[in-house]
Amino acid sequence: MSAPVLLSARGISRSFGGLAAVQDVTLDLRQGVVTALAGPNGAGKTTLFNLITGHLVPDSGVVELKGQSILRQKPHKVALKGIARSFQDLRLFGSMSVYDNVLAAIEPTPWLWQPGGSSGAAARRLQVDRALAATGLEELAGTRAVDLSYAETKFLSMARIIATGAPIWLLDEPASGLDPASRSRFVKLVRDATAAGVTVCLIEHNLDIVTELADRIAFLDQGRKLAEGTPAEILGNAELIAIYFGERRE
Amino acid sequence: MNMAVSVAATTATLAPAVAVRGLRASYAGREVLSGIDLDLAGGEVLCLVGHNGAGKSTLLKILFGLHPADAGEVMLRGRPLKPHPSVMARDGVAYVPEGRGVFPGLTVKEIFTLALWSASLDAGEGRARVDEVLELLPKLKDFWGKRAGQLSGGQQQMVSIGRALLSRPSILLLDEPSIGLAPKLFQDLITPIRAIQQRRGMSILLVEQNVGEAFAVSDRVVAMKSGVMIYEGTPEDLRDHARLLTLF
Amino acid sequence: MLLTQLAVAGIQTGMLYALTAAGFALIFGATRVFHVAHGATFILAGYAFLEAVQLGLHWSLASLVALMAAVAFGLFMDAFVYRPIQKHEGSFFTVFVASFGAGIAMQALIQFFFGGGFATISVPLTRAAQVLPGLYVAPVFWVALGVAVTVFAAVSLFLERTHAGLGLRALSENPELLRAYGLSARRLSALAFVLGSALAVPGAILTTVTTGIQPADGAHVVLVSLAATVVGGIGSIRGAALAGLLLGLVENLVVSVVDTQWSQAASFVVLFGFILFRPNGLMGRAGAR
Amino acid sequence: MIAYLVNLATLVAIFGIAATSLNLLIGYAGIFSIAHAMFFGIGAYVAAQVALTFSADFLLAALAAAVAAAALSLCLALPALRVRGEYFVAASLGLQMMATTLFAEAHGFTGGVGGLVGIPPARILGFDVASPDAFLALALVCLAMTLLVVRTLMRGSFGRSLMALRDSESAAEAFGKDVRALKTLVVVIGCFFVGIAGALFAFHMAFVNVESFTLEQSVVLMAMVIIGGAGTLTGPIIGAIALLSLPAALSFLSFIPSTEIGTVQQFIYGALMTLLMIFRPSGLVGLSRGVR
Amino acid sequence: ATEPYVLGTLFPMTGLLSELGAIYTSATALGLEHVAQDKRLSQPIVLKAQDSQSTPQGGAVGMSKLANVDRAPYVLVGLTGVAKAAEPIATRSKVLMVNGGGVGPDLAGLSPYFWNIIPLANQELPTAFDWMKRNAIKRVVLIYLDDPLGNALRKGLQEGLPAIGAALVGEFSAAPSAQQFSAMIARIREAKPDLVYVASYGTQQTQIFKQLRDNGITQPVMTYSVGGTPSVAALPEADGVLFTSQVTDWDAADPLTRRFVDGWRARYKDNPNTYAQNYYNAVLLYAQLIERLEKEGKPVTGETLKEAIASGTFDLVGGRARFSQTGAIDMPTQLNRVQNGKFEKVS
Ligand SMILES: Nc1ncnc2c1ncn2[C@@H]1O[C@H](COP(=O)(O)OP(=O)(O)OP(=O)(O)O)[C@@H](O)[C@H]1O
Ligand SMILES: Nc1ncnc2c1ncn2[C@@H]1O[C@H](COP(=O)(O)OP(=O)(O)OP(=O)(O)O)[C@@H](O)[C@H]1O
Ligand SMILES: [Mg+2]
Ligand SMILES: [Mg+2]
Repeated sequence: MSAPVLLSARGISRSFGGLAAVQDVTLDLRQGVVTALAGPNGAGKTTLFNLITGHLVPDSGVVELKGQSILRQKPHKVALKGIARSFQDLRLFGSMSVYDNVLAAIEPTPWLWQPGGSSGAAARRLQVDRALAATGLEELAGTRAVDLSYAETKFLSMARIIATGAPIWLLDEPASGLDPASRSRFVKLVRDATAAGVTVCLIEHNLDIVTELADRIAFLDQGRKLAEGTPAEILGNAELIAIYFGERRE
Repeated sequence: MNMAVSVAATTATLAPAVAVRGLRASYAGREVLSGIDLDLAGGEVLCLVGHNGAGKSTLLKILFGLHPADAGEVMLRGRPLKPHPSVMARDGVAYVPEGRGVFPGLTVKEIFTLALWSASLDAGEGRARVDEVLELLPKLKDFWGKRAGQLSGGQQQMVSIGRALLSRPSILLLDEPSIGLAPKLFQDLITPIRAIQQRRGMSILLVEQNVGEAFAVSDRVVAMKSGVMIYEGTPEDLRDHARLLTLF
Repeated sequence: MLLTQLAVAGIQTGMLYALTAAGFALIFGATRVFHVAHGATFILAGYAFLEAVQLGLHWSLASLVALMAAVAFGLFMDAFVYRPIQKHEGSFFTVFVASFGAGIAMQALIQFFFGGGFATISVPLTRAAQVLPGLYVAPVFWVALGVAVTVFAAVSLFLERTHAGLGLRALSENPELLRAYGLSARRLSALAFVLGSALAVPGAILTTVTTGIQPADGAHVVLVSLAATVVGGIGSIRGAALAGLLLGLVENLVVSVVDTQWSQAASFVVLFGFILFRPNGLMGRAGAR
Repeated sequence: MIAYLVNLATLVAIFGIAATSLNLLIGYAGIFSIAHAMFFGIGAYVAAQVALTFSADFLLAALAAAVAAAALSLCLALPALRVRGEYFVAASLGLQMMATTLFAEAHGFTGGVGGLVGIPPARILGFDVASPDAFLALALVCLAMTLLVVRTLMRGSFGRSLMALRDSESAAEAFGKDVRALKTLVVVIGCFFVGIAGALFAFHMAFVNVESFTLEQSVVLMAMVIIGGAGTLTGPIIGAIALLSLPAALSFLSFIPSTEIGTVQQFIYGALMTLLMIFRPSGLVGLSRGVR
Repeated sequence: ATEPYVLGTLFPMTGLLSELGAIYTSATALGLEHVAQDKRLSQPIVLKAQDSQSTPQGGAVGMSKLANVDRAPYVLVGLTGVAKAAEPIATRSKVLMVNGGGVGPDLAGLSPYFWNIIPLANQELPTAFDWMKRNAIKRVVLIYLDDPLGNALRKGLQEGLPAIGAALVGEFSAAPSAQQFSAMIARIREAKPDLVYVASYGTQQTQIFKQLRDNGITQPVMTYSVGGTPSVAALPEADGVLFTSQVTDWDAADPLTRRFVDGWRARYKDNPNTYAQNYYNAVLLYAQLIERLEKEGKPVTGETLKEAIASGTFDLVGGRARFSQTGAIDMPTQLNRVQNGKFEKVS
């Protein structure tokens, strides 16, 4: 709990038409800590991510990165400040190779050439190689993203994030639909990252993964944060369990 | 659980609801199913598990006529046929695809109307069916007039399953309905399905990665690996994790 | 009086645009095919009508001939050009180029058989009479109005009363999923082409008798249709029709303030402005994601 | 015959540049413009005016043409930033139609429908490059330069960013891509090169008028890209060769009666275009899948 | 020479003006047939046709092929815009061009290799003014296509009308692709003209005639030689349209005219028009030029043809003709009217 707060969203709200998708939610992400966002479908988890990264603009509230407001900044600006995210529906660069997917993710300037000259380029290539090695995609470096299998696309989505070297990761259901073997590989990826000091916010419905990875759980329902605490606290809360798992949980 | 099995056993007819023999299939020349033999008995819930890319979804697509088989035979209630979506739909098969099986721009109501149309139900009968499904999934009423694209993932999945039940299928093909669903929602979905399955003796072929939840409602489990079947047994046999992991 | 006169002209032009544009919009809305050969459908219908009349058929039979020609061409394009391309995952522009090529070929074919000149038939319907001092209205104005209203009523009724309209909307969103629902995407797409092509027919016939047609007219028809489809909001047939009417009105009314050679460009200024400031069109839903 | 082929080759080089530049927009950035002829025209008119009123030096005229086209391309970038897909197609269509009317009406600058005649032969730093062979060489050099630049850019980070943007705009943004800057830049670069092509065209034809810069021309340029293979380096050139030599080759078919030659050629031309798309939907050199 | 002589044509076979291309081609074919029957040349003339697609670019490409591949020393061209685009290429390759269709006044003196066998539009206007003066026309409205031709006619009217006590009370320019004129006509009616002068061509011209009448314009409608296109005659609404043209007398008794007119009627079951006459003449001119050069023992090239055409007089349908220094033909003009689907001479 002593780790410094890196990213903090305070009192943010956003509604679509009449629907309050996120209401007055406050969330602090601390360095090296894995925070899981849990809650039923439609609770506003993805929306919360979008509000942090600038893909959506909050109706009210503040978002601060290391004490500086990043409110109303364009997504690319937010990204360059060190927040990397994945999408629930992946959004890979389908027509590009696995290698280029990762490389493109870590070339920040919009201009014709990247800064840093050939040494910068070499450094980036090294980063890509590391990310591919970590996700087990080296063999597939030349394959186009659309030709990947399901699990591979999930790992490519992770490789893009790993390569950025961003200190903050926002992961939206990164392991859904993975088979058990792939799941454990995924868990290891996140473990390694947090060990290196990366701050992670994870949306995940699979409880095994959440209990395995999360240091804290924030529980959202109908746009509101109902509770936040250690996994033990949250899982011990019968009310939340009822909302989340229904009665039939042994 | 045991009771469920016995119900399934009594309603099972002689010919399996769906039978597959020697099925092979490929994408762009790469074989992904290499000789599958599978029976789905009448009134049975069969859970199909396997690692990512094992070919589970492909098998379901072939059964509904969405992907051509290279070789092999598909039999519906003992009768061989070449699957085609409209034929299968008419013969009481419903398919819930992987991912979000809804049209984002259509309202829930419209999606249901569309499903009634594909089942060629007249207005009166259609209304009764809709009421029936709304009774099973009462939450649907909350977003009845909303565009499906604006619903959350779980809500969309609910719509997708709801519309599949509309035709009162005797065979239901469910492809990973739990993806992206909170455990409660999955329960909310699978419990009523299990209920009408037992009431009506519907056969379900369920593909799932979330084995814990899925096994609880299954009568039989089949595991696939790289396009072939490698295991068949009861959920109880596979309950313990270690046994399961060796399969993958 | 000038303004009234221009408005009358604008409504008449607009009605024809509305009919044609609605056809294009219906096809585009349902199948996402940029059917630029719609222009060829239009001239084909016009020439078929003309030829049938010249062979001595009654105008009603001739209209039927035109209808059959248009529908046949639409179905041909769907089955033999677009479907194979879509099967190969051809992109939006692949379809565009194929359609464009087919349009050229069809135009050449028509020219080969009917000559490249302008063709029309003279009917008393197009003779304007003074209805008010300084206001000339031709009977064809009322015919256009009547036909447009009837056809729209019929098409709207069909799309709303039957499930076809719903099916077409679903088709536009995800043809593959439609199959998972046990519906035939193929048949719905054919339906879109039948209806869309048929919608080009009344406009083609009326144009043939009022301004006359020539094989090269297709391009203009498509331009207007495309503009109306977008201004109206992609996916909305009613929007496209309204926009067609609007474009016709603009084209004619601007003549009272600017020189005549700018009248066409005015429509495209409207188009451009709409896209910049109201990208969802008159009636469309979210276009810019 | 040689002279004829030289002429054809020159046109291929010119349209090759134009198509390559359009490919930047269509193939790499997913900006589906059908207003490219407008910028081709701006380049041609500016070069012609420079040559007519100031100096027949090609370098000067081409530079002026390219800069003018690039500067005016901002009116294409504007809708590109706001809308996508079919909506952008329609926006560019509107732009193209307005430009066509302006070209026909701005007599002072474009000579109206009558066009600009008597464009002097091109010179470079005092050397005459007007002979067909020399001019072909010039056009080929320009083409080579364009290809080199496009290749370098597209194999580099810029190209990757564009393609990322094309495949998923929101994901590209989430990885730090400034969508506005990238789109504007690619539109400007694309129009810069088509401006050069326009300058070559003006000098080559020694006559320019609005008919060469209409919507049909835009569509033909687009067809070159698609038929050759969008998003590939050689595709647009192959497309330019195909679409320019096809009518030329058809005109050698001696069995067509001279009164029908035009319609028969047009028919074959259109039908081949369609057949090509049916059997090679990704273009002659394209990959097995579509652009999107 | 043992090689056949080559006659090139660069006509609009497709595009907006393909109807004209068809007439030009028919006339050329008839001319070639008659020249072949005469057997006065040592070698036959072969035809090489190129489609200009009615566009300048098509014209330039086509001319390049005619000049460089087909090696045609003599090429017939047809439209003002196309001719102007093809001219630099032809001049560079020293190919003689003969225009029988384009009437833009700036085609005069375009190049030493460019010759017009058709009176240019401004040469027709005096005849029009004569008629207007006689019929006390005071208010004239002009519909024109904003191209060199339309603008030349506009200038001609602006300058010429005051001299006969009339005025141009309205000028309406049509975009080349425009097809709907009811709005324009509404404004024309407001101008209360005594006469509407139309300076467009092709399909558009015909559409304007039809829509003028349909929209209640009963005043006389006048145009230049393009009024003599068959589709104009075929249009019931064009009945009464006046147009100027070079003097044509299909009933003249001279053998050249008879052979042309009878030949045309036999072959195409119709009366010829002035375009047909011009291109037929252009073929006769080629044959006569070759004959002269053969006699003088000179080769037939663009250069020799150019010298021969500048110096001689030629027997053509319509009379003996010679060319002015600027490459324009001098021919008397007349006023015609469309009546019952036929063209009739008015004065
Ligand atoms: N663009 C939008 N327009 C309208 N409503 C939206 C939009 N995006 C989200 N919503 C609504 O906001 C609510 C929260 O959606 P959100 O996607 O954040 O849920 P979630 O917690 O991520 O759920 P899931 O676990 O199913 O992904 C939902 O009710 C959804 O329908
Ligand atoms: N449309 C396609 N084109 C090419 N290959 C495909 C396609 N769909 C699936 N595949 C490949 O076929 C194989 C089997 O895929 P399938 O979707 O049936 O697997 P699955 O068992 O359902 O896996 P998952 O658990 O990831 O859903 C995989 O290797 C996959 O990459
Ligand atoms: Mg979500
Ligand atoms: Mg699957």
